[in-house]
Amino acid sequence: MIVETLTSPVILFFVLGFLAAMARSDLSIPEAFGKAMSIYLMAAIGIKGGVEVAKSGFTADLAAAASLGLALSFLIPFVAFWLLTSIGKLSRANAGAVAAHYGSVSVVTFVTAKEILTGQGLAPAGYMVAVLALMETPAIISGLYLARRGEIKQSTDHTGSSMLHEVFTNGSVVLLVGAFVIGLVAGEDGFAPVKPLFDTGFRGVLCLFLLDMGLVAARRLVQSRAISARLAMLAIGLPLINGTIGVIGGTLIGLDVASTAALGVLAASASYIAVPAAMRMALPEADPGIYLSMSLGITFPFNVIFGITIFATLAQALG
Amino acid sequence: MIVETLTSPVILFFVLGFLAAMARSDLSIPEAFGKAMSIYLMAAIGIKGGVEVAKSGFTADLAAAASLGLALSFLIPFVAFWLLTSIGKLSRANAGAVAAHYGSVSVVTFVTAKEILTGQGLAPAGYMVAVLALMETPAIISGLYLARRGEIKQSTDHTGSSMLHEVFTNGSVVLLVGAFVIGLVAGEDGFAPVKPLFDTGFRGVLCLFLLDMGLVAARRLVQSRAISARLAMLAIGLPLINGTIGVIGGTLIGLDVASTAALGVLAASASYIAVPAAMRMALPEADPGIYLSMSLGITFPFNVIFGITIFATLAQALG
Amino acid sequence: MIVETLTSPVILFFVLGFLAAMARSDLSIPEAFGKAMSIYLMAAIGIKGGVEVAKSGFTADLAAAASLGLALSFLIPFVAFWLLTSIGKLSRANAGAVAAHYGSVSVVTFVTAKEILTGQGLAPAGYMVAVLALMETPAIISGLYLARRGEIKQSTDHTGSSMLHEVFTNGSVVLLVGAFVIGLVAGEDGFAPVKPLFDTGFRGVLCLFLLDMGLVAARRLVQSRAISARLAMLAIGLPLINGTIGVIGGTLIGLDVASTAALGVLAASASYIAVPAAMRMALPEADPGIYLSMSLGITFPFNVIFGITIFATLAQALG
Amino acid sequence: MIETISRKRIEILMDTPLVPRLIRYVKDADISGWSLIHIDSGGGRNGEWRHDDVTGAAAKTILLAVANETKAQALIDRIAPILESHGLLLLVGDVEVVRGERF
Amino acid sequence: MIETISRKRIEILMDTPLVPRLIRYVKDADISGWSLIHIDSGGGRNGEWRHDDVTGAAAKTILLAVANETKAQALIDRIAPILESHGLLLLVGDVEVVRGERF
Amino acid sequence: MIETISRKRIEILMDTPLVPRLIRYVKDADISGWSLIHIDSGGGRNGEWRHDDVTGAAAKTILLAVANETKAQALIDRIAPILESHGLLLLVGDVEVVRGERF
Ligand SMILES: Nc1ncnc2c1ncn2[C@@H]1O[C@H](COP(=O)(O)O)[C@@H](O)[C@H]1O
Ligand SMILES: Nc1ncnc2c1ncn2[C@@H]1O[C@H](COP(=O)(O)O)[C@@H](O)[C@H]1O
Ligand SMILES: Nc1ncnc2c1ncn2[C@@H]1O[C@H](COP(=O)(O)O)[C@@H](O)[C@H]1O
Ligand code: NA
Ligand code: NA
Ligand code: NA
Repeated sequence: MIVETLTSPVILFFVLGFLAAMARSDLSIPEAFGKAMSIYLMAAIGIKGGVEVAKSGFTADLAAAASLGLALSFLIPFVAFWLLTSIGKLSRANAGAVAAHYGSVSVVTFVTAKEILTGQGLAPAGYMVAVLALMETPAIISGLYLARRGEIKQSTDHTGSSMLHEVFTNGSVVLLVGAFVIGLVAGEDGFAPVKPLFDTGFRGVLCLFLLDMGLVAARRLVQSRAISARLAMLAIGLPLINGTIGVIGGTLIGLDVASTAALGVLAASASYIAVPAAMRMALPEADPGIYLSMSLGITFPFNVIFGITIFATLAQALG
Repeated sequence: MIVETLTSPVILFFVLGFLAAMARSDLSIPEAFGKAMSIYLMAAIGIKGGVEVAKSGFTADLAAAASLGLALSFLIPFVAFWLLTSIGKLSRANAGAVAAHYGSVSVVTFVTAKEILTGQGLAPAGYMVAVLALMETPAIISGLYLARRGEIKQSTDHTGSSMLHEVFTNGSVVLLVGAFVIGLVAGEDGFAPVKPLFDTGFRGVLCLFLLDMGLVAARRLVQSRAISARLAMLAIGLPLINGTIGVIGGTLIGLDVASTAALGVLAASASYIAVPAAMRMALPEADPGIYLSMSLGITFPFNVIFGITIFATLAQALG
Repeated sequence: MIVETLTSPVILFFVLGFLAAMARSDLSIPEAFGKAMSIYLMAAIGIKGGVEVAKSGFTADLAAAASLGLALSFLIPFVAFWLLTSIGKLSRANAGAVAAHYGSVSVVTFVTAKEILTGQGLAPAGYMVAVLALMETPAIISGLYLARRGEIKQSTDHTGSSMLHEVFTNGSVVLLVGAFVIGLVAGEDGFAPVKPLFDTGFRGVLCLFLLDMGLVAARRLVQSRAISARLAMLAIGLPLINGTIGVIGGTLIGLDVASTAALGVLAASASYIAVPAAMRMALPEADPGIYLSMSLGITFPFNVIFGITIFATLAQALG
Repeated sequence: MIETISRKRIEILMDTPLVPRLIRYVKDADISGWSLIHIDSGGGRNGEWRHDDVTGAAAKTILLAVANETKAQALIDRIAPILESHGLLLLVGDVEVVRGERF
Repeated sequence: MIETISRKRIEILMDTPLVPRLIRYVKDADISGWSLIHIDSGGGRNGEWRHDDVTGAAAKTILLAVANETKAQALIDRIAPILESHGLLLLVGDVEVVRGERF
Repeated sequence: MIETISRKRIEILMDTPLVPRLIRYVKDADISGWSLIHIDSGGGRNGEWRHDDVTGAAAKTILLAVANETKAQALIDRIAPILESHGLLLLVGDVEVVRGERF
């Protein structure tokens, strides 16, 4: 299975980007093109997820997966925080910021997993897109709580409510949820006329987007002076632990194997869009060099190349 | 019919963008992506219109629709100017600028109408694209005439001829007309190899573009401190009046129902790309806050959500 | 055949862009969109070439074409340098810089030729993409050698090795070669899921990209104060000479007619991406106005509109 | 000859996520407006960054604000304490303006 | 040590559609060149705007021109009367340049 | 009131392909950092150019670096000889900074 994964064009384009940046090539994807692809991918998975749920209806599985996803996003930061302060020797602020990243999720990792798994006959349920959207933000609250707990309330002009507003109106959450609802409302028939764009082109766009992510991840890794060997190890250990928790949880609540694997990938993945921006605003004393190097430079490539296969295998073993 | 319209993904994405901006989400579409989609859409409708006319040939209907479109674009500003100065209490300069916007047309409104109408079995004729292109600029001349009439010639360094040059080499006019001619020359057979891009992806791209337009329209509405309740009412009244004129005209000259509805939408729509730029250059004393809030913040959403259905219903009633 | 070429939408869009810029229209393609299309086109031709070679295997033809391509890229600058100094009256530095451009290749010219030829039943072999990639850089080395030969070594802080690094990690070379290898590894089956994007949309994207190139080429031509009538003539003479050399060479080593025509086009084409940047760095005393006006303003349009047909006809006559 | 008045030209380089907060400070200092200048990339003691990073995590922006001495000082006083912790760069120069009363 | 000469550094912030007209004024003042600086967004008395607005209707740009005192004054005199009506912002600072004769 | 220190604000306009070389010079002069400002288009004695040219052949960029007098002078001395041949534009202004020790 790992061989199939590694010879899929989607992954090969990621590897190409990674190697190009490592060789210090000047290859680069214009920022606007990268953002355009990411908007396309989120709209596409959102609407396709909504159409599938419109077909299958709201099931008990959906509710169970959603609750478990929420719980994972809230709780994983506590595990991560403990490891990051004890093993990783990070300060409270830095540990809280990193923990928030690992509790939240990476949309691209999920999309890549969905494609790879589907290509191997393991298509996750449509509602997993909703679970993805639900898992994006709770971790931010846990991470901030962990970082600030016990401290004299810092003189910050971010009241809780403005922070919450920013978290819930975050562009990617709005787009994912909005497109999901559009898929629900439009249903199979309404989706048909726009299907050519959102379905046919999907895998190809994902290739080019992963090319970009490969460049970005490797450039981040090259810049990673700030992180110690311990932190580098944790950037591989944390996804293994979190993903395993996710797979066990999914199996226990009785999800199908494919959705369980997807939940494992979600738990293992670390945010590198919504959470870094939120941390930069709410925890400016935390060092972006640390959390970006770990989540983007190490965990993301690890998950895309190995993690997906690992959690799929685990889900099949337990399922 | 309004229900069908409102559950179409194309419109739902517009609503999503609108609501996201109202909730002050940070969702945003990179400028270059928005411009790219708009270039794609104009090239696609231009070439498809040309291919259709290559099939149907130059008919009397085409000539009649083109003449009526030109006349509407020239004359609507006079009606609008009168209402804007009398009811709207605007100065000559502001009224002339706003009037030019309402005489000209909105490409996106037209494209959306075409998709929605076609989806309901009411496909407008291919030559309506040519009518669209013809209607873009005459209103600019009328609007400037109305604003400047009777005044001592302002010391402006824009000679008439340089203004005319800018109007006729305006990017969107050149692209629409150019792609139309390409469609004419290439015909059905020449179009076949490029059809996959320009046809298959069209509706999906329109969804993402309307998401962007929703964001832009709502942000403009939020910024609209400059406009009074009277102006807000006119921003709904003018499209209703102009659209009705367009539908009656189309029916009188004997266009088919679908093309008549499209002509109504064109008459009702207000420019927010070519005309604002022209007004900023030629009438700098007019307040952009007024014309953008009216055309983009109010009239555009009104037309997309209600206007299309209204004028289609009217065209069917009269036709 | 020239009529077929001139009524193909691909070429018509180029002409549209060219005329729009000549008429000083403000039509413009956002930079990020242009770069995005160029990345897409390179990834697409790379991967498709790789898939074809995966099918056909590494043949003697491939090796022969590759060697001939390398030789042409190394040697054409010597011919060009001689003509540019004798007839063109250029200084060593300017002649070396221009010669490097004509030894290297233009990706867009190749892609356009491939589409036009394929549309006329003359599909070049898949390995020609590899030849294209091989021909991009050797000419840079020849051009620099010619410009610097015999001079006291200029105090430049570009050591040869850093220059070589920049040349071989050049973004377009990395992307072309990388996508080619991905196509080789993935093969027909691995390519299937991403084929819709990279194949179906290809010609349409090429249309929009050539629209952009038309604008850029004409704007460059308008800015061409620096070049004399002699240089303008050489900008047409050089592609004719180089293309003829390429076609004769291809025929002699026994390539099929279509690949021979493609090799002619490659030899005739002049770089305007990789080489200008390299010359600006390594030969700052050479005048960019000269090499860009010649390669982009004159040779590129000439090749796209006439050259492709000329070399195809020549290849058929000799083949 | 047109009369001009002296004003302060303030540039603040910051991580893009901090922009809304800094705009709040500009408004608090009663400064009449601001403009955000696009920067593509840069480098400093904390390594290099480039804007064309789809995550947006490392993007930076320059906020430009023109103000009179008093308002400029109010803004500087507000920002100085967080310069180090938030990784800001603050430059203040002199410019002459026409229409000076608006600043 | 390299010798430097004092020149004026002029920045004009304007609505993008006005750029061609302002470039004409720069040329009329016999100034040797100009550069347009990309700004992403901003705010002032007339509300906020952002560049990523597909209509382009609200985009703004900064024109940067370096010139000697005389030419700078000519440009300022030409622009000052339309500053208010066209909503321009004009800043003039001092810079030292090498190769000063070209400005 | 916050104390400020005088520093040099250096702007270098150059063809984009030359950026890596100029960054090397900035580092050689021991300057703590730099930022690249995006410019969209411009014009001078050698004609006009615009950034939205897919070939990238004519793109230009402004490098902004803040440094103390000594380091600024070192950079200027390094660049002055190639100003003409490489078509660079060099502007040096004065700014006040907080956190001045870092430059
Ligand atoms: N004090 C200021 N400093 C910097 N930019 C300003 C300032 N005032 C206005 N601007 C810019 O000029 C634009 C128009 O200003 P206004 O006419 O006041 O709305 C604003 O949107 C800003 O981009
Ligand atoms: N006086 C000036 N002020 C601002 N920018 C300039 C000036 N002169 C030249 N430039 C910029 O430098 C580039 C090259 O100038 P030149 O070498 O004169 O063609 C121009 O395209 C402008 O972007
Ligand atoms: N001396 C400087 N001149 C101009 N920009 C600087 C300078 N130092 C730092 N910067 C900018 O500020 C960012 C953060 O700097 P630092 O905190 O030193 O990593 C850099 O990436 C540059 O974009
Ligand atoms: Na996670
Ligand atoms: Na209208
Ligand atoms: Na060549």
